[in-house]
Amino acid sequence: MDWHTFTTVDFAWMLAIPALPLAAFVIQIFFGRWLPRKGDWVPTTAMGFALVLAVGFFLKAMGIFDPTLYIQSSNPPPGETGLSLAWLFGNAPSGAPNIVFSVLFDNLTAVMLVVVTGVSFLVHVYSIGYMEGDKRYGRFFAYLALFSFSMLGLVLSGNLLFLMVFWELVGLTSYLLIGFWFEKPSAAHAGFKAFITTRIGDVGMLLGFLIIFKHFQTLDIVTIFQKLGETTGDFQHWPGWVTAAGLLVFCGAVGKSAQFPLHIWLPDAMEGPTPVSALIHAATMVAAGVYLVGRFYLFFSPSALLVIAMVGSFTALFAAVIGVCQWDIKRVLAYSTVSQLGYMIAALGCGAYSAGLMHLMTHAWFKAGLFLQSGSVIIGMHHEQDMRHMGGLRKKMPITFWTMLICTLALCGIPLFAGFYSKDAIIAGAMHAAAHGGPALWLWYFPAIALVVAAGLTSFYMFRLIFLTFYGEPRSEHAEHAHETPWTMTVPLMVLAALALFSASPWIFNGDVLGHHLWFPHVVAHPEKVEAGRLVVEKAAEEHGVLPLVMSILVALGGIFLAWAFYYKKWLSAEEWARKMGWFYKAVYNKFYVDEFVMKFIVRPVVFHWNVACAAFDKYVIDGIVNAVGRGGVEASEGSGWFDKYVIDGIVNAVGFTVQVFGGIARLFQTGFLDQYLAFTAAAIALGAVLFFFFL
Amino acid sequence: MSQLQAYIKDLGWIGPELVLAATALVVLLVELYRRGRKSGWSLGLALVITLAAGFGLSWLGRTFSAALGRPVDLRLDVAVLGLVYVLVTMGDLWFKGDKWDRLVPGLVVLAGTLLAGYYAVGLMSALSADPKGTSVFGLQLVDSYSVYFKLLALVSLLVVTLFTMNYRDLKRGFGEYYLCLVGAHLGIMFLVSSNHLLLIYLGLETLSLSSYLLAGFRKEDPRSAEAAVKYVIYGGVASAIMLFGFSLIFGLGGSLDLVEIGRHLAGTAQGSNRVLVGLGMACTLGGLSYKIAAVPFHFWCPDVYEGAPTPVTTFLAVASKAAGFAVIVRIVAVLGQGPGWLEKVTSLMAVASALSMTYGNLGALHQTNVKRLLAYSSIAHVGYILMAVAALFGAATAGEGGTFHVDPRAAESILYYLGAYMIMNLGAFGAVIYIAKSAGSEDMDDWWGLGWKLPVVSGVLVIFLLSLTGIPPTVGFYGKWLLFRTAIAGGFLWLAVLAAVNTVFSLFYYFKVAKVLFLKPAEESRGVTVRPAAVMAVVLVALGLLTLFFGVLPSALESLAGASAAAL
Amino acid sequence: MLGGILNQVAGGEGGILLSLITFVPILGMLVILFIPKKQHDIIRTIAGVATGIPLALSILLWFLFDPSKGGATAEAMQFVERHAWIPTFHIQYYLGVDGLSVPLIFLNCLLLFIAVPASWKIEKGVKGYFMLLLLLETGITGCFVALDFFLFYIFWELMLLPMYFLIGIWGGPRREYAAIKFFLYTLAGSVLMLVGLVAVYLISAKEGNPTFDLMALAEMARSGKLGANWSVLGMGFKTWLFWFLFVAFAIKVPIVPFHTWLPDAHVEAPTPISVILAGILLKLGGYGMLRINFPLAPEAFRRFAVVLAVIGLVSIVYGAFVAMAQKDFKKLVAYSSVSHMGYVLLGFGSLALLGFAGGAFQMFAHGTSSAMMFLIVGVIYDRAHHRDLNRFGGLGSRMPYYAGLASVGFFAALGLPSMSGFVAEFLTLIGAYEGDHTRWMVLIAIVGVVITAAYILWTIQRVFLGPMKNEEYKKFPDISLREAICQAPLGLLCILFGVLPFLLLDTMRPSLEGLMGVLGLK
Amino acid sequence: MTVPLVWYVFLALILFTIGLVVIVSRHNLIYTLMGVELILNGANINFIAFARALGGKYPIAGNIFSIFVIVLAAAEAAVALAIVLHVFGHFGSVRPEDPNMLRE
Repeated sequence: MDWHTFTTVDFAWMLAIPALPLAAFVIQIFFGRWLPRKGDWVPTTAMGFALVLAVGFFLKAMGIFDPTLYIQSSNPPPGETGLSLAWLFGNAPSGAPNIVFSVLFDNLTAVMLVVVTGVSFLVHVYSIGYMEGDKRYGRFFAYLALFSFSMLGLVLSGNLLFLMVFWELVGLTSYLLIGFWFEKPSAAHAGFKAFITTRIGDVGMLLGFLIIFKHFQTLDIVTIFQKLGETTGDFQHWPGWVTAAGLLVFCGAVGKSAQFPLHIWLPDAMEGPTPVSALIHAATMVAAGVYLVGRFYLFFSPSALLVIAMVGSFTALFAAVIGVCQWDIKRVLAYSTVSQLGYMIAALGCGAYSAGLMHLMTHAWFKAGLFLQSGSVIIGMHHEQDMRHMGGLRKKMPITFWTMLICTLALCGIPLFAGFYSKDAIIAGAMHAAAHGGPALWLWYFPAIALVVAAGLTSFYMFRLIFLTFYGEPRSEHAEHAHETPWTMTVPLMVLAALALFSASPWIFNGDVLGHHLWFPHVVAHPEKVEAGRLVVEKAAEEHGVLPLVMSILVALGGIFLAWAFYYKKWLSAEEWARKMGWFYKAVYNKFYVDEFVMKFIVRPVVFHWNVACAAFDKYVIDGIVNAVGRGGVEASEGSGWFDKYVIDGIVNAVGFTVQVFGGIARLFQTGFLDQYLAFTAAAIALGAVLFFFFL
Repeated sequence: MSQLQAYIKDLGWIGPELVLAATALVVLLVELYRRGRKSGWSLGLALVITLAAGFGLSWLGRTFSAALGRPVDLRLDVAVLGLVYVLVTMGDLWFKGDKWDRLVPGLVVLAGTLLAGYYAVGLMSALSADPKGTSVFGLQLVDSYSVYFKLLALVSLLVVTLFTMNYRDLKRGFGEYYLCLVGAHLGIMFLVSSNHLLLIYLGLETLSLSSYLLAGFRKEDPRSAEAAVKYVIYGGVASAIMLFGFSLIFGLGGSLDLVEIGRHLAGTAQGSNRVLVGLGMACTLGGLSYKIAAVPFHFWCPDVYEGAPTPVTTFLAVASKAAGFAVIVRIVAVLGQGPGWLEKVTSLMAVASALSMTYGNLGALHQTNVKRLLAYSSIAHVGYILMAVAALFGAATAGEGGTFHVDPRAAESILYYLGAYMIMNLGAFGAVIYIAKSAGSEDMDDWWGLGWKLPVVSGVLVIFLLSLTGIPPTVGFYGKWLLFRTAIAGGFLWLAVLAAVNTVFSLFYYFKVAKVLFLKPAEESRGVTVRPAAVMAVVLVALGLLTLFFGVLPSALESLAGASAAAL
Repeated sequence: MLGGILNQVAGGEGGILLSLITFVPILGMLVILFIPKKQHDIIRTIAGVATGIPLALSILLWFLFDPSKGGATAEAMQFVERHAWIPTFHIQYYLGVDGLSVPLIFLNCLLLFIAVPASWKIEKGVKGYFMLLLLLETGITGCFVALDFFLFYIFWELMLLPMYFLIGIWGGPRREYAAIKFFLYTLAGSVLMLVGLVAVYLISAKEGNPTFDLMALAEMARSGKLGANWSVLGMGFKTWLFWFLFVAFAIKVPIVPFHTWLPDAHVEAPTPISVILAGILLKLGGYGMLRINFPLAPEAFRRFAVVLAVIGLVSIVYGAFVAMAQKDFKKLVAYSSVSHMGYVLLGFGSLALLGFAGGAFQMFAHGTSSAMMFLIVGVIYDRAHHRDLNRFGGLGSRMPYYAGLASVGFFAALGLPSMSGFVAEFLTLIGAYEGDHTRWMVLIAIVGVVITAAYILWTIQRVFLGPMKNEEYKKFPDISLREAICQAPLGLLCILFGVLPFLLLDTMRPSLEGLMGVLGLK
Repeated sequence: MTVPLVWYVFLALILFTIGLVVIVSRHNLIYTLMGVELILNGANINFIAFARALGGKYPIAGNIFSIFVIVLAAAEAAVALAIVLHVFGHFGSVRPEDPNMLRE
């Protein structure tokens, strides 16, 4: 690891990137109300500068263009000066376990910095238009700035503990932003649900960190990797606790990136304003889970990777199937995000390290674009989100239509668009994993199949959205006089559409249409010494030749054709096919009854029992796994509340009662009659005499 | 002539008693003079008697000083006599009206007590050299132990007189009242220092008879009459039984002098004439425990304390109890000599202590009349002290020939606690007089929220209650702390635990009073009509400060108790 | 000249800094004694001054305190004042501080200083109220500085009495019941401590040098001399002594079986009193364990550490569950205190240095966060005059600043990272994970963390979010400047020690190492 | 022939028990006082008998004691009767159970 490439001054400048939004947040929170235009320009300019800095560092890292430029940590080896802060114990002897704050930079960080600052800046600009006239306009920008600070902090932190600190701060800001219009009970509840679900994941992650801290006495990523090297004998045989720790850390990623069991909060998170959905629930926060897996990749043992691949691919397929039957435009995009995240996780699981992270970058751009475009559609349609009332917006909102079309094509993986290059690499990786699978050979077939089918479904439901929204006749009077959104909203759309085209491989300049020499895998890749025990995928493309390429293009076009048939040409009527598929359609329509399952087996038994106690809450707590946990808890506490009141308090009052009773006995003797007194005395004397007589 | 000389010299040792007797005489004189016809011969009679008393006192002073080998300041006697004479003769002219009828005898008694106190302190310092002291007239043993109790008695006399002067319910007959009061204290003086069965009986009777009269002093109130009759009958029976016990002890012990009885009993064989011993022991202990109102013989205590006028109740609760304990310690020390008798007596005492502790505390729970509550609390405290006495004798090892080797620290704890008990109860009863006077009733239900109207006295009452419960910064806590230590050291751990449990019970009723006084807003409480004299409040505050002072720096009272305990 | 005085006051050996911090409030009380009852404002200013001076002195103490000297042993104690008090029983007026007590003294003086402006609403018997408040401060500070067991017991009782009257007279509707219950619980505890006190004294007397000096007793206990050879009901003297003292302090912490007084006391106590009760009085239990209970019976402690950890664990989970079922806002916060104090015990039970550090840090962190939460409840109670969570709703829109401050307080209690709560929980969990037989407990403690997050967020939702349920809440004024000033320093402390925990941990670490040495765990 | 000591003691015991029985059984204050007198006389007999039997340094100590007892018994009777009279004035009866206003 070449320590001298980045000097302390560079790391100090790096810290400036998160410092800018933090300053903006502080200014906005305390003085936002009195600033001109309620201070929306403060966070926006701050993000602008942060973007410039991020791009600067990106170019510096690309300038070096050396994939072996592995992790640079600001935590100096003993003797060197560096930017680090002994966080837990200042005066502890050097050997003792301690947590030291340090900045960490490598090519992955460079890319993530650009992605986060870029999307955040565009969302800030977009929000100026979108949030116009909102009662708490200033505070929205403050929360956006706080989110950006914590996301950037997460990306830069070199110590797992600080990664977790920023991780939870990101969760907090998503809670605040989802529940931004907290007058709406559904919004407040969605925030609550999001925070608790991610909290469950974070708690798993914390447990993983505990195990690591026990064994390595530190949470600094670089030192962990060095010590990991020694314990696993250069990554050949993996001890059990490493797999366990890896899977627990992955729990955090499952919670944050809405993978299968903990995905239910993301669709409800759409209650928040659309820029929030774009920034947080499409591009950055949900990507944090993938980033964590990417950053900590060395730590995952082959068996852990197997589990990650399975979870990722299942989520991709599962979410894509549900996405097909959604009618709310934002929920379609939400399930599509869950599916694409499944793609990235599956890619990393299958060993396609750089493919997965490239997809993260490209997905960030076009998914953010899609959300912003759907936002402008919603604004155009006066806050109408149901696609059945839309139609024929092509002529009324041309810019939104064209930018949305580009982003949709990118998402479906059509060649020439960014999505194709990253998705194709992932499918290639999956194929490779299927062929060279690790321990459980037949299991590895599942990711490949699932990802291909999901790709088809993705293009089907995306184009279903396009045809329902922009083609055909306007189906409601809102759709009649929909109008284009102002320039502050459309410019970000256009920038994102451009990135959706050229971010993966700038084919206009180097003409590499089929993506043989993409810049991303060249920059973000594995260091060789780790190669040995791992599934190396980088050269997979050549090995399998053109098969994955043809497969992905065919499947994408097939999906588009089907959507065209169903919704544009109406050769096949959607309703008739739905009837034919019968129960399967109903299952898919109801999101595979996951929410209902959670409701039935976890929430309802507790709620019914509990609402006998407090009916007022019943309506409030119906859905969501969070309530399941809460209600499960209340059931136990209801019992302990009773135990507490009757048993323990009972004993204390009983003592008081017995004292009163004994008091009563004492009063019996005090009759007030003199002769009885004398009788008692005489008896006492007699008793005394007898006692002395016998015992003497 | 020399034997007479010796007798006269001995007189010096019982100085305080003589002074008290003189005071009683003077009080009688003052009453006679104020009521009697103002004629020449009565004036002359007064002159003669005062002169005789004066000469007697001064002569006594000289002999006393000779006995002690310390010059006594004669000028003091003359000054006191002058004051007395002026009071007696001219008083009639200036101190007219019934207000002064109440105060003049009181003032005389105060003067007498102070003088007796002066002598007693002199005796105490003289005895500090050899605490064993000398036996006087073969009847008395004037040692630091007995002088300590004499001091306690004098303090109680002082405070009770002050209370009576502020106690409005007594309408007339002040002369007789003070006469009986001084007589009772004279009885205590003799009882405490006596070493002879006869003198014990005489002292006890003097004390009892005068307290019967005192108990029934409020003629117009039937409750006082009832209290008196109960007291006299119960007292009569108990002292008769005790006397019978004494006669049997005399038979067994072969002599009337306690020391000889002890020596004689030590020699008797085990189990000889068990009937006499059993009955004698039971009667004696029964009679004595009537005096301190330990459980099997406590029945008179609550009724009499409630019925009698409050200053008398104070006297009964404080002085007569302390005297009772002094005698019990002396007699048990003697009876203990008997073969195998000691464990029997101590276990009996332990049982009595446990019973009185629990009975006292539980009984007090339901009381609404504060005096009756304090009566039960005094029974409980008797239990605590009996615990220490039992521990004292439990751990005692038989010395050679009729004397005991007793752990001085245990005796010291008993004396310290008696001192602490006196201060606490004087204060508590005084506060009850003050508040009952302004609230118009002794019933707690009428006292709601009075704490805000009489902040000083209620505050002081809370301090006394704290001390009675045994909460740290007070003398009561340190006293209890010593008692606990003696009990645990003496091996009566179960008694100590029972006492701890009782302390927690006692919290209930002591704080019922505090709660009643303070936890109700001021405006709901009864209007306060008349307030007793300010001097009363001053006395109470003084006692309160004393309670706190000895609580924080207990070494002062502790050293006094330690010195006097050495005599045992 | 000032330097001279400062040196004399704070000088290592001859200084009287500790006595000043302890007895300045008493001087304030005496001054108030002579102020006429009607002059409420003068009384309040004097109370403010009388609590302000100790606060300044405690900050000075923290700066002058040299952490490197370590703690928990006689020579490591700083600012020692030692005078004979009752020579016949070898009782000394022996004061001293180390890394454990300095932060808690500062917290105590800060909370009392905050309680004075927070008591502006008290109109009934103002004079009596502030006098008792100052007496309370002396009692608590005294406990933290006393190194003589008897002196500690005296301050312990001294603290008990004003608390009884403060709850009993100025409390809510069921105040007598709550006051008596509080008094009985703590008195039972102190009676046990008294028995321990006596037993220790008698045993040390048998050993030859009768003393109440905690340090000497700890030394004796370590060398195994402090103990008798009899055993009752199968348990030796040392075990009995340990359990007697443990129960006395456990009632104060409070941990599960002895905690039922806390909700009643909090519900009935006026806001500033429950701030002090939750903020500092609970810490006395934990501090008492570290200073007295464990050093006096080290083997018993090492043997029963697992039991302690289990009790702590039960408190965490049980407290969290019961808190969730509460309808009354203050009772919920009270039960959350029970749950949070469970971490302290879990930390101590883990026998690891990080566990002790976590427990000690949690005592400080919980002090600030729960005090802030009670102030928050107080603000709502002053306006709505009820605490029923179901009737609040949608206050966030009417009172934005209040919602902001409240969420800082709630998220600190939640254990959100970057807040002091998280550092304490993280350290405790690390400590628990390192101990071999406390490792499985981490799994259950984690459940506690999730439940805590659930019931706190649910409370925020019921009070601040959602539609405005009740019309007459519309006209509630937002948080006033005075109320905000009370809460601001606590919020800042939560964030400061959350972001930079080494400020506090550096003070505590050497003393904890010293303590581990005394307990024979090193 | 001298009567052995044990008979005297026996006589005293009889007097003592009769006195006790009288006190307990009769519901009249005057009878109670009589019972007390009986017990006192029983004690007197004891004193004189033991004095006679023991001799010792002060042979007539017991006799002097009994004289004192007689004097004090008289004093006590006077005081008791005065109080009983006073009670009779208030409660109109001499039965011990009538005056029980003081009870709790």
